[in-house]
Amino acid sequence: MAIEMLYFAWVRERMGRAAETVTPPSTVATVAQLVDWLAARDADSGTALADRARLRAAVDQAFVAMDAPIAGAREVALFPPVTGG
Amino acid sequence: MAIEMLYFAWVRERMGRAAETVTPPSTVATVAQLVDWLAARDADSGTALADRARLRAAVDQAFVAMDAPIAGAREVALFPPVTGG
Amino acid sequence: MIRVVVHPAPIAIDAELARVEAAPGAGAIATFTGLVRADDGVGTLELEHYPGATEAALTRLAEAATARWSLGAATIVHRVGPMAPGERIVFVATAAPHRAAALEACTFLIDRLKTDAPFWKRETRDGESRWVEARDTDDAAAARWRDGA
Amino acid sequence: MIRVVVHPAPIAIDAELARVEAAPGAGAIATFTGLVRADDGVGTLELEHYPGATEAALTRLAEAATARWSLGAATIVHRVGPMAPGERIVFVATAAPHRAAALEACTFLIDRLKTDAPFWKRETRDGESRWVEARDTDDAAAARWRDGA
Repeated sequence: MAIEMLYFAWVRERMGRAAETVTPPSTVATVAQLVDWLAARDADSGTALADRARLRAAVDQAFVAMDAPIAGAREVALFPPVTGG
Repeated sequence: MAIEMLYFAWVRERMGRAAETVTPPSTVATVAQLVDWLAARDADSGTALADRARLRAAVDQAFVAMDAPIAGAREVALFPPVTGG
Repeated sequence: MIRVVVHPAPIAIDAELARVEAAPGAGAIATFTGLVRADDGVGTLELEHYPGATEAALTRLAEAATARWSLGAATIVHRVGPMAPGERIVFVATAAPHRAAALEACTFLIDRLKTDAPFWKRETRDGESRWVEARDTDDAAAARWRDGA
Repeated sequence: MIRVVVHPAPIAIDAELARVEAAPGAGAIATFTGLVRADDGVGTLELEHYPGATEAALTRLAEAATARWSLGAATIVHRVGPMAPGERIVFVATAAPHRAAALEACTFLIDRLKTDAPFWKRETRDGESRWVEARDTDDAAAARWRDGA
């Protein structure tokens, strides 16, 4: 199923894009697996997503842990820890 | 020695004056004794100062307890608990 | 930068905030504003104070907060005289490099002001005028800042 | 009365305060303002956010604070895009009948905003541009509001 990926801050810069539509295989069930799958696509994505400890995620605009399921997700965002305020 | 008395809020209203200069005898050594002496002067002062539990005092503009000494004081203020802010 | 004002004129927050925001190192500004509540039957409020002693007490509080939280600015503006529902009675503002210091110092100032500064409120409610009684909760709030708490 | 604004325009505190002060039952107003600090070598700051999700996160925080402290008003205004030293990044205001609720709710909102709302700061310092790192102290400050603490 197609997922709209969004990237913010240095994730966006390192990915070289702010958004993309991806269609991972059905074996990709969690956010962490989605990150692994994206990182394995090409060297640039692999480098951009290498620092897993500093990656955070939202599924359909709700902050989630990396082991959260993505079944039925329409939008997944990846970004660094937030620094607003 | 002459002391400038100041009264605020309902103490002022009940005393019927905002300020007065008094010269208590040297046996009056604390704020509490000063209040007793003032209250004994006349019936109006006695009524005005009757509610001792709700009286507060300042000596030379510093908040003090009722057993504080008044030796050398130039200004003594009597008032209810404060209610600002 | 300490600023203490006790005055019968309406409190202009704009100008006060601009001063506080201009303090050296100001990254965080906390403010507290007390209003005459408009909805509980109070017609007018009148604030009496102890001229001289009030300003001195507020200055001591601002100095204590500045020392304890390394503030860049501490401002206390307190209105006196008659005022109407919805109007501002008191405005407190603090500036610090970081938010915890600004927010804690602001809370300290308004808590301690309630018990340590000689002001007295008289309110007209349902046509009757009376002096407002002190609240035990104010003593409790002020007490938690003592003895280095 | 909840108001959430995420916008590139400078934050006009005046108009925001007037709204909060007009809330029903407002006797106490607390505010927090975050500024781009002018004195530590930061040239410009740029705020990125997650459109839609940011506003939703701030609205959830304002709703939580309103329920927990029975607020008459909760306002969060956050600037995004480029800004200069001394300018306001964020403004939070709360209105309640009494001061403890207003002050606590204001602290809650800015603490939780720091960890729960998707904003990212990029600053230019001494000519070099970099993304600001999250601070552990922000996680600690936000954590103390969880589980009914």
